Amino acid sequence: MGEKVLIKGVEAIAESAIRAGCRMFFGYPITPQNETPEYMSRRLPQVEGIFLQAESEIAAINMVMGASAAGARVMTTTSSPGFSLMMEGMSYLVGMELPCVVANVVRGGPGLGNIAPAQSDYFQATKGGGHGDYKTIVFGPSTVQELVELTYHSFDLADKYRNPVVLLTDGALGQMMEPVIFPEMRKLNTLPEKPWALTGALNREKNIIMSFEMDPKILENINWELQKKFQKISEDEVKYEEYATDDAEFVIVAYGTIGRIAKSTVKALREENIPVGLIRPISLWPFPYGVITQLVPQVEAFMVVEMSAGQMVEDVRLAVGDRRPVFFYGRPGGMVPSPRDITEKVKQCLSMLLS
Amino acid sequence: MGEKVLIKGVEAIAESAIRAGCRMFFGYPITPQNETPEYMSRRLPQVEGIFLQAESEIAAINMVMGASAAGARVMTTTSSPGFSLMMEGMSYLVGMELPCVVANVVRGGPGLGNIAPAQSDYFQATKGGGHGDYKTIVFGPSTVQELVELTYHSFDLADKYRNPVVLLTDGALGQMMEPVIFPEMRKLNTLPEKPWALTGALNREKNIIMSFEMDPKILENINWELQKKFQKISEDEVKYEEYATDDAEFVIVAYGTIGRIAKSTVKALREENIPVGLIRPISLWPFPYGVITQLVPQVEAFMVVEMSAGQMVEDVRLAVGDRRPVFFYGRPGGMVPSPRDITEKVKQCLSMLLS
Amino acid sequence: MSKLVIREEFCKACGICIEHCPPKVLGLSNRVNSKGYNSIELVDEEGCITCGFCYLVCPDLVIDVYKPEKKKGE
Amino acid sequence: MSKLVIREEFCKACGICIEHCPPKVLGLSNRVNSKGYNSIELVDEEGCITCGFCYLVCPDLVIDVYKPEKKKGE
Amino acid sequence: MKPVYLRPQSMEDRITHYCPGCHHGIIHRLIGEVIDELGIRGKTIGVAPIGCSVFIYAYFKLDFVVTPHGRAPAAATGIKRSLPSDRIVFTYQGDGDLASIGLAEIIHAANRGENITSIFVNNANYGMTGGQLAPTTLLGQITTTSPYGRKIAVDGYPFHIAELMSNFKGVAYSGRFAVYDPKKIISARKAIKTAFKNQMEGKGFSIVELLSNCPINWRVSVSDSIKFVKENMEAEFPLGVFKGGE
Amino acid sequence: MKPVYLRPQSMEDRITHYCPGCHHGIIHRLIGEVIDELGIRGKTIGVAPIGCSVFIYAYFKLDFVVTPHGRAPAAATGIKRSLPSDRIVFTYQGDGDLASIGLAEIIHAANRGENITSIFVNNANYGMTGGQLAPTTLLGQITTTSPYGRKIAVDGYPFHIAELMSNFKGVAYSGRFAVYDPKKIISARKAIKTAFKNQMEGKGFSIVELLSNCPINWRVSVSDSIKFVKENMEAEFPLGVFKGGE
Amino acid sequence: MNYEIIVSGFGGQGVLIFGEILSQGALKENKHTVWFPAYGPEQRGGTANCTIIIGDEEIASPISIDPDIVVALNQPSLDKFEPWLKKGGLLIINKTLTTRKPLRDDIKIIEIDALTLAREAGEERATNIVLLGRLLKEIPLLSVDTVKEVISVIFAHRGEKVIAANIKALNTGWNSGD
Amino acid sequence: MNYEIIVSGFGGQGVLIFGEILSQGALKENKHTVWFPAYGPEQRGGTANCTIIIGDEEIASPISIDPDIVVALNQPSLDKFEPWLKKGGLLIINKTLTTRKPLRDDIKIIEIDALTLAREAGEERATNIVLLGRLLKEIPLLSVDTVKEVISVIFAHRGEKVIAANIKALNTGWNSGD
Ligand SMILES: Cc1ncc(C[n+]2csc(CCOP(=O)(O)OP(=O)(O)O)c2C)c(N)n1
Ligand SMILES: Cc1ncc(C[n+]2csc(CCOP(=O)(O)OP(=O)(O)O)c2C)c(N)n1
Ligand code: SF4
Ligand code: SF4
Ligand code: SF4
Ligand code: SF4
Ligand code: SF4
Ligand code: SF4
Ligand SMILES: [Mg+2]
Ligand SMILES: [Mg+2]
Repeated sequence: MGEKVLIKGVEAIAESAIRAGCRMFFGYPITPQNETPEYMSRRLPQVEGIFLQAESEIAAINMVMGASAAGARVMTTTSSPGFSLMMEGMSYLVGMELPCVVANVVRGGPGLGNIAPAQSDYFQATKGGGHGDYKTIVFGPSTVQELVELTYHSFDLADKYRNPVVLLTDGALGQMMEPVIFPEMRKLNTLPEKPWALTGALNREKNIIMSFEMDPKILENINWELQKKFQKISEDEVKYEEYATDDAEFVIVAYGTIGRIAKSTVKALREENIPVGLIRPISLWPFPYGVITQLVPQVEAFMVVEMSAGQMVEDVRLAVGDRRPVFFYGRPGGMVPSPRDITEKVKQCLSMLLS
Repeated sequence: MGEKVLIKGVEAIAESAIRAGCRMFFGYPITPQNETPEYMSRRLPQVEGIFLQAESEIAAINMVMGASAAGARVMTTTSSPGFSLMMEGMSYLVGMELPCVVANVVRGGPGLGNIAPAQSDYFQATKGGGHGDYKTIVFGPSTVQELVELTYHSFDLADKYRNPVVLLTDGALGQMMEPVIFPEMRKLNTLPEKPWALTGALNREKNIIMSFEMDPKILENINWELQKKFQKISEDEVKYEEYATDDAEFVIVAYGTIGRIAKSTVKALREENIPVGLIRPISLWPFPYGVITQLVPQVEAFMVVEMSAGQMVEDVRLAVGDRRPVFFYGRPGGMVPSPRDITEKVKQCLSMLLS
Repeated sequence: MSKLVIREEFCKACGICIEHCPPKVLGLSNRVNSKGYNSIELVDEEGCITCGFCYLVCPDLVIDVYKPEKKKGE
Repeated sequence: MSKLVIREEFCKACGICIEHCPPKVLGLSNRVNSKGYNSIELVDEEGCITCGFCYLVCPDLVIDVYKPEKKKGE
Repeated sequence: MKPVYLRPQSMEDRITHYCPGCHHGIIHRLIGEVIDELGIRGKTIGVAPIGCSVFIYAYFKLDFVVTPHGRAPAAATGIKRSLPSDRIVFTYQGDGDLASIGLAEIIHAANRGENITSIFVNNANYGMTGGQLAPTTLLGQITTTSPYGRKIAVDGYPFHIAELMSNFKGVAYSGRFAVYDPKKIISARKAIKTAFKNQMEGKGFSIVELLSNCPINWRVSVSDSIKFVKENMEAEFPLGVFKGGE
Repeated sequence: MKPVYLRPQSMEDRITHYCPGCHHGIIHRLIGEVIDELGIRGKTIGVAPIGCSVFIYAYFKLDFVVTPHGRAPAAATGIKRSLPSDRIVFTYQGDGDLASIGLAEIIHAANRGENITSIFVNNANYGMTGGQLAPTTLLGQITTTSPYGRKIAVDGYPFHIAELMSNFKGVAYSGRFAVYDPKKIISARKAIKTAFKNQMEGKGFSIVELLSNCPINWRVSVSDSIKFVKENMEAEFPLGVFKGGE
Repeated sequence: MNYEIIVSGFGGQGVLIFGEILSQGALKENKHTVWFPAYGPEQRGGTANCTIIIGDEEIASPISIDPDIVVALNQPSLDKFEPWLKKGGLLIINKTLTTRKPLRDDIKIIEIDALTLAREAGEERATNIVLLGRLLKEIPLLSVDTVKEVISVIFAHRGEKVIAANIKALNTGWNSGD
Repeated sequence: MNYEIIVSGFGGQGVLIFGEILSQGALKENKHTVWFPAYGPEQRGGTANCTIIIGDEEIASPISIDPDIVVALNQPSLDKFEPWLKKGGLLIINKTLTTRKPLRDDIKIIEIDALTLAREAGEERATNIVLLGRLLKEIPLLSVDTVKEVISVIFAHRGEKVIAANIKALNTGWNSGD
């Protein structure tokens, strides 16, 4: 374990990626994630890596595609409008079974919106913003330390499943500095072998990487294989934090920046002896339906808090069914609810439940 | 009412759009919708309209943005990978409150996939493939006649709500010919006025069209205004077909091409005295949650059929809650389930219910 | 009326006009505007040749330039 | 062995090789391959000057060209 | 007193958000002057980029639309083709916007001879996002994403838009100008006027590239930024008209 | 019997899906021959476009990737920069792919002097999707989306890639060739070889534009299609080397 | 009831037009109908086929997996679609371009030397129409007059002579069974 | 407990560094800490501010809506953040660049002529550090030694002289209240 350093979220992504063995980075500037490419442009040449500023997000994701096809650990980062431009590429990457890590530091939308922190790209990241039946693993960290760990982990998962992994974070987590401990620098010779990579078909069968199959019957089978993989990921890679749920009668569900803010709400309410708990999904896909469903019998009601007009709340409703109310409190457009806002909302909901 | 003519789905879109007063079309070739731009390139010059082949789908959607900002009724059509490229533009268009009609003739995915008919862009179209909290009205027609009517209607709705409308169809409906009756040619002077359009600020205040607001507080309000509009649309614009549901104990939910196929399944099963019914959502957003929820008490189980690995099924689960099982039968990658496939599945589900 | 109308609120004290004024009659004032900048001022009204260079080079539309009308018969 | 090895299954009867053969010794055969095309054939083995033009212009890799080895002493 | 230099009528009475000494402001004013002179205020529609000048709509009394990063020429095409032919449509774009992400759109608009006007502000970096490398960044120039200086082997060569545009038959006018002294400013205004007049006369696509500064992100004083434009940028990007004249 | 013309070793023994007489097949073979000659089969990675040649991976004994429409140069960049420098990366792209949707990517790759090779097949239309207008469609040419013939006022001018590419310092080689007769084919092969050799020697970006036919979508016979290339396309698109030599 | 028909052959043999004539005729006779092509990159010289459904019931699937009728204009079509045919269905074969007999014995089979007959009718390209004539004779999907009207409209842009030749071909087909 | 601090001023006055020194110090003393800038297009000469949270509890929100401490380096900052301050909170004002007195009477207010003091310390640009010194004196967020260490590291690239001047400024600030 190294020593604790104070670092910005968006720089922590970069350093952690490098420690995970990422040596290729392609990206295009956009606030609030510019420090990631900037950090990469300084650091990668020092470790014999390549930083290249792409001419656009579309070029960036396709450069990522190329690098991944060639077997590299590769990353790009962007923010909302740029992520939208990558949707064709994301769908291709899944279809081609190419590992890579993509961070979307979400900002206020829709359209140009603004550069304030938001969580309104949840649907896009988890349901598939691109075309076709596809899934990417999506993580929503809530501290810079967690961002560091998930970034590192994402590279391994991407390789393990040959699938893109999305880090869905926001401008608040991205721009804040917190003390973190970085994992050790991964030795490059310990990275997984990629016999499928394009390296020149010398003394082996040629490798073809594509997402193309004219015959619908075959493409159907390819899709079922992908679905099996997604199923496996759903079983094995769910991550969440449970806080004070043991005896909770009211459970908040919130992720990322709001996840940590909601935690302090829970603490405050507990001090008032209100039995509130928190489920903080860490993997947004696969979504931790199970833990929420399990709580249904014990809990009076759920409340979802998001920095959006309401997106993850649908997944929570899917988990809860119609046996318990699922309240929603959200603020779109770049507003971050304060602990006090959330506390008030919880109390409102509780009084609604009583009446 | 005009006379019945035999026409391909993708050509019917074009003719119907022209009849609705669409005089601007920007598009980029992609199978299976090439006949739409081709038809437009022949027809629009005849009615003093403009057809322009854009250099890409991105250019196309931005040309649409420009034309719409200038007050024109305008359309583009594409298929899955092309629609993915339009995601940034779609998010902007909603943020800018610009009306337009976009058809996505869905094909097998993910990635390049193939050109066979599919329904695997449902999430992308209904949940928001782009970034930010946004919604577009989405229609899923199941016959060429319905395609004609919804196309025509879409232009009015788009103008009414100043919001893009998406026609979500597929290669099967797009490529088939059926007899249809077209609506009359709309007189251009009956189209709604657009005082907000950019026409040159002569003798009036300047008009600014954008989706940009740096202040999160203001952007939040803009978002809540948008959400109000979406709420209004959800209340007023839900469309669906109900078939044999009166006494149904088992209800199939399917849209578009599969909607019509499922209907024949229902007919066949009714002949065997099996009390099956069909809900065919026509507006996919707003989704007809209400009618499904109402059926819950009466129905033993639901089954969703899609040409995908399972997307709309989530909306049905949201409507049904956890009081009834929701079965799913889907075929991704360009396969179209036959009536017999569906019938078999229904019987399987029924026997599962019994056991 | 002065040859220059200076909209002090608009000035950002970039100094470009000062540099380009041929007779060097512009300078920074000690008045701070609401954006925190010391606006320029015309130091020597007489010396101004109303060449308009300051108008031309100013990025912030600070300066309008007026020429004294020639008196009839002059 | 013939000067030309013709992979008839590959031929699409486009006729380009026929047009470019300098001595005009190629023609369409009446053998239909599995794709429904009448493959070409070398009509006049002797006349072929093994110039390779047919190989060069064929889009479908149908033809390999062999030169008779000069007999020693010739 | 007779007014000799007055701020353009077509501009709003508003303090800009630009940094002190930033040339965007001068270029704005030149556009305003030309629009006034040509009397086209009520007919003109502006298309804003994403970049420091995304706020341009706030400074003009004109209809404006803010389109996605780099796509202004496509949007302008949609507008121009939808409106009566006397309407004037122009884009205002930075070097990241036009020469990087939006390269395909500007070139295709040019190649189509789209009858629009494009004002292209080349400040050798991405101003709005904090000074990253642009296609037009000079060799050796340090930016936040070329911390060791732009290297040919990594990022290739500075991108020459004005020259490139002269290759297209659809282009009526392409020239490069600067705005760092009165003479240069007057030439630039003439060029901008030509670019708008061409459109009024239906001559096709016109583009004016303007070398500009970015003292904030270059991390130099205003006067050093001007020196950099004059000495370094001009050496790489020669001024002049590359296609069309008046 | 001594073999004098044998199909390339680096090609698969497979019937192509191309229409009878389509020049894509000839161009494929030339690439195969060059790869054989340079002995780089085991080091070469191909990047396929979306277009009729999307199936190119099936015809070569090479590693291949099929990337999104128009983005081959970006993907090639990612590959090239990730691998040891002796690996050879080439894109194969049609005129819709390269000159329309993918214009920004090819130009930026060229401007960066990306050390890759680009084979550009210009058949004046979109073959795969059924013969729509391409940037390279000739004036007056009828396609399924220019049913009244390409008009300058609507679609602008035919797009000249080979000439355009010669503007970029990062470009080591740019030339235009045809493959409709033995002599032309031999020149084209030489050009392709140069384009690959340049990459082996680290000289930067090389592109070979090849005029090609599309009898099916032009709705003419194979021989008329060849006549059209020779007479009409060559008149618009002169053959020659525009930058670099051997 | 509804008839499901698959017509299949080489590209260029006019199978799509065959289907369109049927659907246009159905439209004229106010029947339900759908025409659905197998679309794909197969324009590149491969095979073409389309499905036509005609009848008095609303049409569910445009795709047929067990057609009532198959018209095979060449050998690959016979190979592919013979097995699909419904028990008791009708198989019409263009003998000129098929190299083997059908294999099934639970269907009705008609073989005609359509190319030869078309040549006799004076329009080699009307092979498809000969087969159409014969189909109409076997199963009265539509009235022959309707079909003739449709042919006149569909071939109008190619002139009277072509129309006449096609109508002759239709008659030839119709009579071929006698 | 946790302290929430907002530091605000013109761009260039070093408010971000002010905050970073605090957070780095907190890190050194193994406290919880978060530093959060107001980011925006405000780099363009406008105002800058950042929030620092320091304490012994896990930190929830990086954004403070009712800070314990506000340090206002100029008038607009005073205008904006004075109302935010928690009842009983601490307001430190750079008198050199403010034109009015604070309005609230339910908070503790300290005004220092920081620019003047910084000049005296020999480093005009250390206005921020003077204020920091005073803050540390008022509230023992961190030990002064820790902060000095941090200053030595953060200004290392600018040389010993700058470090010395800043430490002097820190002391000046610390002593300004005496
Ligand atoms: C799709 C997308 N990508 C990236 C951005 C972020 N962005 C905003 S402005 C800008 C570049 C601005 O540079 P330039 O065009 O040179 O204008 P300048 O600010 O220098 O005048 C970028 C990359 C965005 N808004 N949208
Ligand atoms: C994003 C996207 N847009 C459109 C298409 C459809 N498409 C496939 S190939 C093609 C054009 C092919 O033309 P060209 O590049 O000239 O190649 P050719 O077939 O003529 O060889 C298009 C538009 C696609 N696959 N993806
Ligand atoms: S008008 Fe000319 S002389 Fe007068 S202040 Fe301006 S620049 Fe100086
Ligand atoms: S140029 Fe304009 S902004 Fe700059 S100092 Fe002069 S008046 Fe002020
Ligand atoms: S090798 Fe030459 S002569 Fe012989 S068949 Fe071929 S083209 Fe004709
Ligand atoms: S050129 Fe090739 S494909 Fe064409 S006819 Fe000759 S051998 Fe056959
Ligand atoms: S950042 Fe640069 S370009 Fe933007 S306003 Fe400031 S100086 Fe001008
Ligand atoms: S469609 Fe045209 S380009 Fe494509 S294979 Fe056929 S002839 Fe060649
Ligand atoms: Mg710039
Ligand atoms: Mg082409």
